[in-house]
Amino acid sequence: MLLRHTPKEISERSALMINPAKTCQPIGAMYAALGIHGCLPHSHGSQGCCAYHRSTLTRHYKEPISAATSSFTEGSSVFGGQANLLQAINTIFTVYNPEIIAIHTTCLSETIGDDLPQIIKKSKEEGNTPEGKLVIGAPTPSYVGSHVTGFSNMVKAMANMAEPAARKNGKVNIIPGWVEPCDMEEIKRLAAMIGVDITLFPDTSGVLNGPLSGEYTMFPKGGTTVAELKGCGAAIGTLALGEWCSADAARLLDTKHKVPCRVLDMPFGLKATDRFIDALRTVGGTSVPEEISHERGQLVDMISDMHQYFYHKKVALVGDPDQLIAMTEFLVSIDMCPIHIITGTPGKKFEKRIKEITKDVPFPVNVKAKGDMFLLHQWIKNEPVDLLMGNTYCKYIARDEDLPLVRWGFPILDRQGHQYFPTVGYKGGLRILEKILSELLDRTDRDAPEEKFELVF
Amino acid sequence: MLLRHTPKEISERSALMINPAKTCQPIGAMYAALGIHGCLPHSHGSQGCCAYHRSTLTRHYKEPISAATSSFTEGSSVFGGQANLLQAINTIFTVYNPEIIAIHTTCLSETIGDDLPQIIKKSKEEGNTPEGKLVIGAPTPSYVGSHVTGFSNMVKAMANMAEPAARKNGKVNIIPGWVEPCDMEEIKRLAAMIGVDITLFPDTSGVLNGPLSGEYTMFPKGGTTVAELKGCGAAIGTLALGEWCSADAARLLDTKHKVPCRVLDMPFGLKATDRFIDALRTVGGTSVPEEISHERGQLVDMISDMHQYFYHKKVALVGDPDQLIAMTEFLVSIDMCPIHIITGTPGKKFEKRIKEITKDVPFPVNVKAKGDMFLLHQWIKNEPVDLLMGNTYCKYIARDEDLPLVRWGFPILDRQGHQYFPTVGYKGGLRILEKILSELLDRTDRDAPEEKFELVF
Amino acid sequence: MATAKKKVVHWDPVDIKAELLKKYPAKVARKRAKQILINEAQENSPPSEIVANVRTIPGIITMRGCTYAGCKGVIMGPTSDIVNLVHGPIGCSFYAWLTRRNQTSASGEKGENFITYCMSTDMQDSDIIFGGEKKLAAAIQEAYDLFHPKAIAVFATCPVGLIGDDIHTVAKTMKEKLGDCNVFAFSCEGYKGVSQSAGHHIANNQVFTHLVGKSETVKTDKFKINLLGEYNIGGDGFEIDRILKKCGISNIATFSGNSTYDQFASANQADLSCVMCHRSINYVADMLETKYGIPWIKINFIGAGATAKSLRKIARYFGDQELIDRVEAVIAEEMPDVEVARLDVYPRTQGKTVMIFVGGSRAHHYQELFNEMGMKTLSAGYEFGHRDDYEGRHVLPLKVDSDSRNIEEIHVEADPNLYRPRKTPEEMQALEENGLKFKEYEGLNPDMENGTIIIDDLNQYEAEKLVQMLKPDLFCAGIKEKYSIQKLGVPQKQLHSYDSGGPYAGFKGAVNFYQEIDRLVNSKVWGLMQAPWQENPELSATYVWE
Amino acid sequence: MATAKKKVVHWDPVDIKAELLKKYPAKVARKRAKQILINEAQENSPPSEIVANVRTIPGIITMRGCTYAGCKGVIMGPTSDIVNLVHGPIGCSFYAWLTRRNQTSASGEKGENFITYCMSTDMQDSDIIFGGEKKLAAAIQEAYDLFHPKAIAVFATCPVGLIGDDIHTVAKTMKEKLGDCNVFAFSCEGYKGVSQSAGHHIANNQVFTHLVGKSETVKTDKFKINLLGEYNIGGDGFEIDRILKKCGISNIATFSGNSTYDQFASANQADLSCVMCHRSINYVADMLETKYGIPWIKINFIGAGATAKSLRKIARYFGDQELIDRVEAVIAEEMPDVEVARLDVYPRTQGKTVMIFVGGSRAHHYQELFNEMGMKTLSAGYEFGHRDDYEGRHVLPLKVDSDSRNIEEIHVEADPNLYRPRKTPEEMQALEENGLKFKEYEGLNPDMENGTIIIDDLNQYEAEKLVQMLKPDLFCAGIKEKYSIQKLGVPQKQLHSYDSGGPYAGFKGAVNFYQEIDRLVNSKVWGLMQAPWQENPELSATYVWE
Repeated sequence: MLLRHTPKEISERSALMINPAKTCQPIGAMYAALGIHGCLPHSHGSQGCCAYHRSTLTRHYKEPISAATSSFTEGSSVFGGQANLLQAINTIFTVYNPEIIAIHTTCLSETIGDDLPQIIKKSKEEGNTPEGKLVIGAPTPSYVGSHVTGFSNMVKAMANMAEPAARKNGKVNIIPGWVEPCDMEEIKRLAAMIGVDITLFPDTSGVLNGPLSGEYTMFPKGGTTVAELKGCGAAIGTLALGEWCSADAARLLDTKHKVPCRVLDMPFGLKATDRFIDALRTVGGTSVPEEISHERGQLVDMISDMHQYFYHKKVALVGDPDQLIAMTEFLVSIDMCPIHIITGTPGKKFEKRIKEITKDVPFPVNVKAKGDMFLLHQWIKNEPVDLLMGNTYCKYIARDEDLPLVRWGFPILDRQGHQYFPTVGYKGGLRILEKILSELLDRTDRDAPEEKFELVF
Repeated sequence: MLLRHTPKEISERSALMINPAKTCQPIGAMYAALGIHGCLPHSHGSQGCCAYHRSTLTRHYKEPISAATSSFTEGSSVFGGQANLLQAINTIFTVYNPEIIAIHTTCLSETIGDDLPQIIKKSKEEGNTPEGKLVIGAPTPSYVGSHVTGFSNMVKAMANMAEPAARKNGKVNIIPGWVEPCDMEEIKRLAAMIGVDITLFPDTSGVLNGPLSGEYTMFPKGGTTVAELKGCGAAIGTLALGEWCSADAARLLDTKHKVPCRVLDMPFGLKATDRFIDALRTVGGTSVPEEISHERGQLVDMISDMHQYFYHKKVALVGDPDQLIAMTEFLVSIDMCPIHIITGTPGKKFEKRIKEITKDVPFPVNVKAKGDMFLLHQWIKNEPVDLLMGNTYCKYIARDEDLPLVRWGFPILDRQGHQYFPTVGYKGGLRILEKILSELLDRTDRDAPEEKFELVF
Repeated sequence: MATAKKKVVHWDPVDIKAELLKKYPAKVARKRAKQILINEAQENSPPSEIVANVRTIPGIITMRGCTYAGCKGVIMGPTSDIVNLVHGPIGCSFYAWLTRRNQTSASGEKGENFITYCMSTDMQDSDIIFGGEKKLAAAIQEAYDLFHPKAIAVFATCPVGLIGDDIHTVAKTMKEKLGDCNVFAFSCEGYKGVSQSAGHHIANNQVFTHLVGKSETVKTDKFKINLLGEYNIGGDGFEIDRILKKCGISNIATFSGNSTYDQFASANQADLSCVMCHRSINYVADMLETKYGIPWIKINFIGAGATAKSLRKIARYFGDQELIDRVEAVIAEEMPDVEVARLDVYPRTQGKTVMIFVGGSRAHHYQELFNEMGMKTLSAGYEFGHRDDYEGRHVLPLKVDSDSRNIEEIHVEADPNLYRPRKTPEEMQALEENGLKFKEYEGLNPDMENGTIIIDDLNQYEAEKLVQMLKPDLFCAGIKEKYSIQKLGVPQKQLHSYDSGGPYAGFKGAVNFYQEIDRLVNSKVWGLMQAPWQENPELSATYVWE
Repeated sequence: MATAKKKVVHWDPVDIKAELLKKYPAKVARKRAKQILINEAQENSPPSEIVANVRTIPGIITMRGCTYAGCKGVIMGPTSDIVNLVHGPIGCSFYAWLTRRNQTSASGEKGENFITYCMSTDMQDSDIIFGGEKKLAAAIQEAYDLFHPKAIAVFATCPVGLIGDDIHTVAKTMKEKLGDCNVFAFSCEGYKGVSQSAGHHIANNQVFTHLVGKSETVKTDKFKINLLGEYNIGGDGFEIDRILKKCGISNIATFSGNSTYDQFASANQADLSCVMCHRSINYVADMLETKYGIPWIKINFIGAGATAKSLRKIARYFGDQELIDRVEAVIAEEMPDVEVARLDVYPRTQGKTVMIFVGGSRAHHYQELFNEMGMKTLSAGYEFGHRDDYEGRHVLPLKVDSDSRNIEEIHVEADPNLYRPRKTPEEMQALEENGLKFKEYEGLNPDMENGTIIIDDLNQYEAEKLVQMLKPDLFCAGIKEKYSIQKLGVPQKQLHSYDSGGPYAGFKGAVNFYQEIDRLVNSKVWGLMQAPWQENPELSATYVWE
């Protein structure tokens, strides 16, 4: 057994987290910042933070992840990190010449109390920041919230780049939340089909799923441009996908620039995508093209074709709140039974929402925010499931409990595809179903007695 | 053991085929005919043929497959099937009202010697075939070639619909060969991106991957229209993808209407797709857009990222000639080692081509046309492989020999996705690699001793 | 749920029939009119007559298959230790390769199981021109050399008859040559007859001729029966055998689910033949009686009630009190679980409606299960049934037409040595008077309600019309019909070869069926077919922001 | 292949250095200039000096990590039966969760293995404000109650030091409270020092203080060694142990690949310390000698030749003829397979070039393997090495700077009871004269060719420049560098924690490495980067039809 010390009996833990279902804010901020065109993310803290975040993102995307660090030493920790940051900004613009630097803090610089806005201002005054170049910052204390919070904070900092607008530009802001590059691409494809002119931010497509061509560029073509971000204030509205990832940025645009917003679920699965598409066509005053209805119908079709394999299968899920909410709804809508749902990110609202979505599930449902995978594993030991969905760390539970595993979420370190094939939208729904089916049916094939081995499913 | 009677020792067989790697012509003709808009395929033979073909296609696509039959009785078998066919045409136009009926023969009507063109002519004369409606026919004797031959024969019959053209219309004919509906869609997407105006035939997209919306229509939106097919003679050229599936039709257009043609491999994998794209841009006199180079680069990127898992892995493949040629080339190009390759379809050219592609493979390579899965299984028993690729029937070999299986080809009866996610083109290449990887890595995870169980691949 | 939204429709059956026929050419309409019957209460005699087992109109998209399918696919397919070799082009063998879910447990003494193998002579044009007998002989030899089976069965496909290959002589010659392998052939060319049905008959004849009575081993069990017309789809036969065993009844030969050579060969030693699928197997039942003196009764293990009833019939036949008590005990033990499952789904299934168009008996049998769930059968019919399957065996003999004429009727008479009446005429009469009917089957019609619509050889067009008019909650047919029906938003269950799941026979099977149907008629998916923008397309003037 | 196309380039090292520095701000350029060294033949003394183990310039995209990574990630991570508990916000613990491929076989007597567990106090803002000591104590208690481990190691992350949590007192208190569990802590806050290196030092000190010498069990084997600085990445340690065992040498304590509590605790009983990774572990080696009288030598099991050489050194130290013969026998037995593999790849690898920028010793060790394959190292350097790792230990002691000053140097002296010189001064001298150098390491520079470029703390920008200028066939570094290098069409191999594969140590490891490098430098993929329309974009006037 790989997790041989995990007991079935569940004991209260007040201080010890084991096998977390979250990580810290800065990595979320770094990922979000990579969704700005020509941006170099900067970690204001010790070297290790930056190294760890880059390594994790690199393993997930199998792509170069460039980010700089303030390389704090004991000295800077005592006297504050201003000197380091000023030198960093200078070095970065001189050596790497990005359009923009997106700084996030760390537990270290937050504990010290470095004043980011003041340092950024100072850097500009001292000519450290060249004309036409930009430096933004987001506070991301690692001891608050989770990687999701950090993502949200950086997205908020992007929204904060919006400039006052005399008149509306007819565009709609879409804040996709923490989804994969291909998901962002898919959202753009859908919006284009509906004929709504959008600004998507952040947008990591083209940045984190790049080609191999013999050339390396630190700042690939993709990403939301600084100009687009500055223009967000002129939008007719903002659709924020995911309360945890995207709402703050949307609401900031509302308060600061009177850009009205609506917070929707992430478009995973049929119903959440329906609401997204319907909102988009309503906001844009356009109508939904036949192709999209066709894609939708294909998803419904596969649900009906394969319903017997989904029906009443028990699922354990671990991930981030916005994703879990949409995925749980999707599973329930195809008559699967999510019975253990865990996120490491805090938020009572999460538990409430999940309970609501699963109220008609014919089995008792466990849900916990601020939980960990150790607890999820114990739940599974007490009430087994047919399927496990979560990031790569779930593979240890899956092997010990001999469970089919659909890799989903962040990070995925041991398989390919997530950066290329969207799971949002109707096509994404088809992909999710394909993955669930192949896991369930592989298991059926493996365990079938010879006389019940099936040719046709 | 599911195939418990298959011995390791290989004995010559001159008369007995066991576990075929092919089926008969008519089903290929039926599939091709479904790629014409508003077409009802018609099987001129016993009821059973039609029932069997419809069932197999239905299980593969999980979609309604409409086709009619001449319902031969003993009488018609003695006196010929003309009366049945005439009545059938009348019934079909009256009851189902298709734009066109595409008739294919069977071993029965071929053995009897029914004269299809004459009967079709008679039907028209007798007013059986309403004005503006069309009836075409293809000879598809089940005792010649294979389902691939039947597909090719029906595609040839489509090409035969082309009408003499005074002047070229600037379009390019693309004959995709026996690929999935989504593959045909993908080929159209690529052509559109390159800016070449094409006529794709047959085109089953929208026909065999339809939506569930509460409505049923026997003739969905998809398919190449009769008008388009009539216009094929005005094209500036024809790109035929696959010697076995598409060459005859292309050459017919050349001889009959002086439409020059080029036979390319099916665009599976990097190099074959390169040749297709390069041909298309050359023919069209356009240039390849950045997006396509980007998709290409993504495929090369995944090959490099995951190369260590592909390198020198032995693969056994079974399928149809055109697909096998392209797939074998793809596997070789990523340093995998296809060592057993079988098709049920006859063709010495096939063996020659495969030998040429695999000449640098560092292991002995077995290849056979007109072979069967029984032999493939014996080859595997004698020289084991790391991966098996083929249709659903391979699952029996895979379970007995405990091999990872990538489902690929026709028919796929026990998994979903093939009708929705293309395997042609660069994106298709990514999907193929994803599938190969997930099979190989699932196996690695399954078999790894605990101390070697990996988090990161 | 779709059903929730469903508007209730009231159609007069007469109008429905008219609607179904409206679009047909006159000649077609006339013919179909005789195959569409509005069921009448049985009191008004004469009960109305239906035309069945007649040719399908060319061009009609029929549900039917061919004679080969009925012979090789249905009857011989499920046998495990006989090598089935198809003589013809590759297709026919390929399409019948593992595509029916008849399960086999390799129960032959040497654990043989050839079910996963697809064997064919893969006829080429040269064979068509010069004849295929040599190739067939060679193929039989190669099969023998590879597998050394007890028996090799050869099946003819369309061209074989036309080119005049004499497969029976080839079989005979090879049988003699091989010595320890019984080789025999079936002239089941696809063009024969009008449906699979002819194939059943041909299979019955040859099995009876070449296999039955060929076993040396003597079956000594006390209560020996044959189970005829059970094909172990989804494991139905396993469940039935479980129950019979529990009751102390020995099923020595199933025709032909999970059957072995030895079972067929020993069938003559049974003391009672129990017929499940009347259509496909009654020929064998009759011949067993004529030649060996084994009486047969119609039974049905589809439905918990029907299963109990059938067990009681068998017990009554043997008349052994111990057996009778044992059967009652088993029923008493099995029924509670069934009831629990039934009462669980009942609130969700009762009042729902269904249509069933399958087989030669299944469209009848499954109504038992639906009745237990409180579901009404609005319309039903057979794909390849005959008049007796609808109206009952009292209509026999049927007049022979040009198609049935060609299907060989083999003449059987009492075996001089082996004929042994199992009961005296008096015993038989006593049992009859006690309500145990021999050689009797009442057919589908009497069990269906007044005004329901009975349709023979339903086709694609009529099915779609019916569903649109009557909006059933469930439609039962085969794989070819599944998705065109489901596109209409109505769940479809395959009841020839179940699409998935099973067993549905016996007690445990009933539970499976209740749950499967509950799943189908209550699936959320039927409520997901409309997108919000399709439900209300008009654009609300302004979007409601937060 | 990419290499096939590659144009040969001739760059003067001086120009290369200039090119690397060109773009930097003056101050940065001055500093980096001292860390980039053009290697000179060693005869011209004084050998040139390199600046190492100094701060990375803020804003530079460095390869380096932090002190916590060096302490928890590298040194303590590989231990299997000690619970590692990280005190801090969740991130630091999460990122170090199974992300290094140090393998463990759960060899502790109760089969404990905590390697798959990630434990943290998950500090929240309230803990930052009010202090986290209580939470830490509670977490230790919860870990103890759940797992009852022999020992719990606590690691501090950045904020802990700043808010002044006294983790050592908490550890001490809990150790006393729990009684049967050794609890100790590491003040390895990320901001300390200038790289992972400081963390190694801190780990060395605490392990020596809290673990070494704490075992009751007496190790009685004949030839007992400690293997210091081996982390069992990809199973290297398993292979080394296989070889040692075969030679009859007992490795009683590995620091710290697949190590157990008991191994650390018994290290003082060894008769020789063998140092693999000089940088990360030499502190312990020195302390073991000072306190217990165990001499240490530098060995290297990376490379077949190096492995043989190291085995011979150990044998020579013990001076036992039987051992010496055994070692020779093992080498004679293992080498042939290695040679076969080497000669197989050699034609495809010889003449190819490589750059190596890893670790504190690996950039040096792996050149052995590349030499065996005929591959030349064009440029190399360490991520966290010190001057002595480049120039050799004769440069010691190094002057202390403001960063190193803060890393505690613990004072150790001979243990009154346990100090026992393993050899007499005379024996030691004799061995030295026989060429067995104790406490000696010559460093990287002497082993590299004249004119090669040695760079300390190479960064993203310089790496890209180097590759573009010198176009090596292979680049070796870490995960963060992997894909930016490969985007340039040059394969990259991770040599800190191998990206995949291994073991690469010892004899079997050498074979694995030869084949892996052959795969990398000869992969077809590097020839696929250009599309046909990119290779010749111009449109041929007319397309060549058939």
